[in-house]
Amino acid sequence: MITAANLFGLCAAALIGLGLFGLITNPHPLRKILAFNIIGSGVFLLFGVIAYRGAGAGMAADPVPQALLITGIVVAFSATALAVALLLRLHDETGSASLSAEATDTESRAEQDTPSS
Amino acid sequence: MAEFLLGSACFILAMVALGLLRILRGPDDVDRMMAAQLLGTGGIAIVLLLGFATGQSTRINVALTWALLAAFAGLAFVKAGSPPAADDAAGPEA
Amino acid sequence: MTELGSLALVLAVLLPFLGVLAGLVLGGRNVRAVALITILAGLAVVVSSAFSFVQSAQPLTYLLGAWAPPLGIALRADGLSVAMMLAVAVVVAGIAAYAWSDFAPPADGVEKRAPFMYWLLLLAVWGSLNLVFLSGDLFTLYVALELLTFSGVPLVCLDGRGETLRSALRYLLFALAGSLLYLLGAVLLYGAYGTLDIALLAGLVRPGPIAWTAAALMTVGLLAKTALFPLHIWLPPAHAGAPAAGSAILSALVIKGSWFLVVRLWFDVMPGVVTLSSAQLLAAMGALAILVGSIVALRQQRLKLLVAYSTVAQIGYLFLMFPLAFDASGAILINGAALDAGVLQASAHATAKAGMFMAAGLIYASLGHDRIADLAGVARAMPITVLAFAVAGLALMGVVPSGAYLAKKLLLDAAGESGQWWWTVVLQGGAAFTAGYMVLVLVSVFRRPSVPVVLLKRASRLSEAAALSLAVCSLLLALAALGPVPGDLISNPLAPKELLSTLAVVVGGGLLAFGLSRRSLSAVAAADDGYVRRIMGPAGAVFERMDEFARRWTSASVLLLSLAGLFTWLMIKGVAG
Amino acid sequence: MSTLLDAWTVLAVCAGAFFFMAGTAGLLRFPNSLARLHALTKADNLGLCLVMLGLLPQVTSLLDGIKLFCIWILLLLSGASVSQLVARSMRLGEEARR
Amino acid sequence: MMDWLNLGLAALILGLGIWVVLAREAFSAVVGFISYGLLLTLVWVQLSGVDVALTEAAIGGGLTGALLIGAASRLKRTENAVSAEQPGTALKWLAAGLSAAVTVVLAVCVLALPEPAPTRAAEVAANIDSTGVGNPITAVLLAFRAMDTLLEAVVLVFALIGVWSLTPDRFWAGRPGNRQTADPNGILAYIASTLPPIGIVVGLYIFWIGADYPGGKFQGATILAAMWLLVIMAGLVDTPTISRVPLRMALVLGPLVFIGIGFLGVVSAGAFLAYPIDYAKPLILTIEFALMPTLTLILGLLLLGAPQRAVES
Repeated sequence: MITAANLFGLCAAALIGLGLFGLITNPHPLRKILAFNIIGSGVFLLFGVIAYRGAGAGMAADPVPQALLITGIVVAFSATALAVALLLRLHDETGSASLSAEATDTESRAEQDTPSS
Repeated sequence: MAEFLLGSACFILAMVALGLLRILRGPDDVDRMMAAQLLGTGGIAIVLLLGFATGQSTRINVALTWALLAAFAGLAFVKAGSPPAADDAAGPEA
Repeated sequence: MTELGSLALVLAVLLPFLGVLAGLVLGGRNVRAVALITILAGLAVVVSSAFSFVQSAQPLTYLLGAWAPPLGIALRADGLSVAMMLAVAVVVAGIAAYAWSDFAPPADGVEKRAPFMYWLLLLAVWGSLNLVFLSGDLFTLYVALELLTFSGVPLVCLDGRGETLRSALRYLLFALAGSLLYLLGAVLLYGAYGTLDIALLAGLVRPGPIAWTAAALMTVGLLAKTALFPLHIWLPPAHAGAPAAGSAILSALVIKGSWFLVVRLWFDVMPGVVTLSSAQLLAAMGALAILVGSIVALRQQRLKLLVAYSTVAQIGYLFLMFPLAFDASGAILINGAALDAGVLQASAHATAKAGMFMAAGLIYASLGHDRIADLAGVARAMPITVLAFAVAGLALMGVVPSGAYLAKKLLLDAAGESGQWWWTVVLQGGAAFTAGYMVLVLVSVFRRPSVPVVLLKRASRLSEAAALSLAVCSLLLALAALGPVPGDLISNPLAPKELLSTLAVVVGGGLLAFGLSRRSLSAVAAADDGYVRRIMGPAGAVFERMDEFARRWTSASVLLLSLAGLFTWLMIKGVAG
Repeated sequence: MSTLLDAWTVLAVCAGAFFFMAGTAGLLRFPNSLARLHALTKADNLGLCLVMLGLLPQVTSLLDGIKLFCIWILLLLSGASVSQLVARSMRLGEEARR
Repeated sequence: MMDWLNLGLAALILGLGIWVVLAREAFSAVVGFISYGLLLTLVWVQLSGVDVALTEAAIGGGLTGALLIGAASRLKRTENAVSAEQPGTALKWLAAGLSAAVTVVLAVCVLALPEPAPTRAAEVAANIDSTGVGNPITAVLLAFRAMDTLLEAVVLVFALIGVWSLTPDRFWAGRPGNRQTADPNGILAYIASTLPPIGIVVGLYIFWIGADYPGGKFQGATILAAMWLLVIMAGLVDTPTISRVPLRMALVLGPLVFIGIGFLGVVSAGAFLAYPIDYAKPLILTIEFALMPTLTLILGLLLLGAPQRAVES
């Protein structure tokens, strides 16, 4: 049967693709943040598999990638927190959570004289 | 023994997986959250069984952390999911 | 190698971070003073590390914790990183001077959000950039990239308007996607070679499925963060919406971080994996960026958006050097004149673009708007600011002796040598476009106003001086860079040949501006809408449509993945063919 | 002795697994949310309790035993209060809908 | 049997991933994501990454879940408007095709990973004694690659600065979150006063054993942060005022001590972040100890978000 490393490695590949699909097609920013987390966990899982394959010298796995993974998870969490805070503020400010301002294109926005400096 | 513990872990995982169908079916957010809670408890059982099956007792700590944080997530859900009236009912404080 | 001289590398990274921590504790009243002290100390550190680099005449290395890679992490400073660190330090100092009065500590002693945050973020960007330039480890570089993103994004929406919040969120999400792709590539490299150290990887990496995938993913991830066309989804609104002192940081500094990493990746980590054809693709994106960015810039009606789109075009320039840096056989990237040109261009652009955004910001602040059509009379009202804008524009156009000029010259030589004549066309044409939007703005500001210009407030002397000095820096950069470059590369700027070519560029640019801009350049031309405009106008609109399409989320991310595929294919083909 | 303890483990873990099954069945088959909540919280807490009791003889150190006990207490505490709160918010939600 | 378990886990994770991406409502997607994070913990256990499993259980399922679920309930009303912006079918298929291509390419890479796998385990094993700690991951995090851990703390500080920069001007120097007013005799208050004592002990325990067994400052701090937030949620204590100097000092304490000990290394051990041979373990513990309050506060504050109300006078 397929080894655990290959199984979870392939699972990671699938998760990354899945997350990318969600990131591209889902219009809601919160869903994009979720998709970002799915991609992130896929990348981490792949790294975990690489650590697992590197078992040796009396260790059950290569400790370097595992240590990096912990740092990576923290960084991803900080990114999520920042993105969520930004999204909530956008919602409070505009009442909408839409990412696209394409309805009002660059030029029509240019006409409005909004203070920005 | 290890084989038996592993087998029960598999069985509980299968049960949890079935329970997760509730996430698909809903119909309410509450039902979905219940399925997640089932996963919480079942998952702890699985971690413990796996830990004892492989003889690595450090894995108990994972279950311990999990238990604490699952409770936290569950309460956060109740807080987020309950209508704002639930908060006001208690009346403002200080 | 852990002697005191290279301890400056550690300090270059940690001083700004210490400044952030100290500023956070000492609060809004003292944060500006903390920033000033940090910047002065940081300048000293950067200069001293440059000195020890020149003295030792070889890359500096610092082993953190005395653990050598692959177990530990090394900081490394080669010529590239030292040059970029110096340029960034100068720009940071200039930006700080510019923002000095805008973000003054509150008079009543009560901490205010915007000034407090601004100084913290400026220092944060600086430290993160130094880390990008110095780190020798791909994972540390990932953390550095995220640090850069986290400190860049809040600058976009410092004013807290809905529109800028939206741009900031788009920026954050796209940049996060980019860094995940980068991390994915790094993870694959560790899986294949068991190390993340750049120097060790350079000796290990061989073309193969993992190396190709990693190279493609990391490259496009970084390009998304750099906002190279067509992945510039977040740049124009973000850079135009931020306060001018913030736009200067974003435009001059932040995007250089991920650009620098592309350079590191291609030249230092996998020079044997990337191929000439993939470099051609990179430069083609650059050329497209110049074309679309410039034309859309010409069609803007607001000054800050114009400058933002000119940044889109200028980013394109930074990628033209890649195919020209291959050795004669076209097999491998070499650390030669083309790379020097790239670094020079990056420094020139950093200084000039900072100066330009500052000038635009001053005009905005003084008039209360930045509609290009209504800038008549500004030249008389704000001569120094307009001078700074013009000098920055000249520097970007590449007149002698600007850094961009020298870079262009080096690239033209490289193009001639390797027979890639088409990049000559792009290089020359790009200058004409730059001239175009300069002419557009300058004609506007020099026009006689129908009503006298009323300034809402007078720009501070220090801000004007900062904008002008950075612009002049860029204009004189070639002289400063002469050290490593032979002197005959610089000709007398007043020699007839140079004057003539500058004139040709300006006239060409003027024609482009006349043809493509939405507004007419003068009242006379408006009355007579000649057929030049009738043909070129719609053409310009087509480019605008292109830009709009590329800036939609779905199309941008689809383009991102397609480009990754294209890069992979070109690299595989390079080996197969 | 050890076979006796092992037999206890097998017995208790099997019983625990059975309660997990019951909980899942309840979660899937019961008609409304409140009933499902009942079924679930009782059954899976009991299941976990039994698994824990079953594993107790396998413990090698006192600390591990305390930890097992701790986990169970934690779950009892949080499970009970979360389900209580969920039930209340469900009721309030229904009242609000009326 | 282990194979079946792994297979089941992989299938479940994929299924939940699909649910998270495709679910119609954000709220149910987030619930799926919490379960997904918990299952991932099991995978980490299977991949011999107990340290990672602890982190994932604390962060993936716990904190991220709570963060996202709060956001989902606040954004519920925007969903219909935004989901009207769905891309066209052709673009969707194109995106699906490209994502599938990425998966295929990555799968090829996974299968092409070299055998035997390159590993640093031997070097870590050879050098771990000089660090004085027994947990190889702690040795990597606080000795061999201590810079990354220092930068991780800086990342958290920067993220918090970023979140705070989103404060509306009128609330600057105020408090994040709404004042929670739960019934003081209610269940929430009850659980919030019984759970934290246990949680704090567990958190400190996880932190303490981190030197020699899986665990460490980060996982411990996450548990402590969760307990703090629990008490806030129950309305037992209010969120802190972000302008208070003691708070800000606690926020920078960890990184400052870290950097300080790093420079001590320049003098006493010849390099930044190097430890004198006999003092490695006490210094590492000092750093971890100083990082605990910083990490706890920042994690909690990141979850609380930007200030939303001015200080009551």
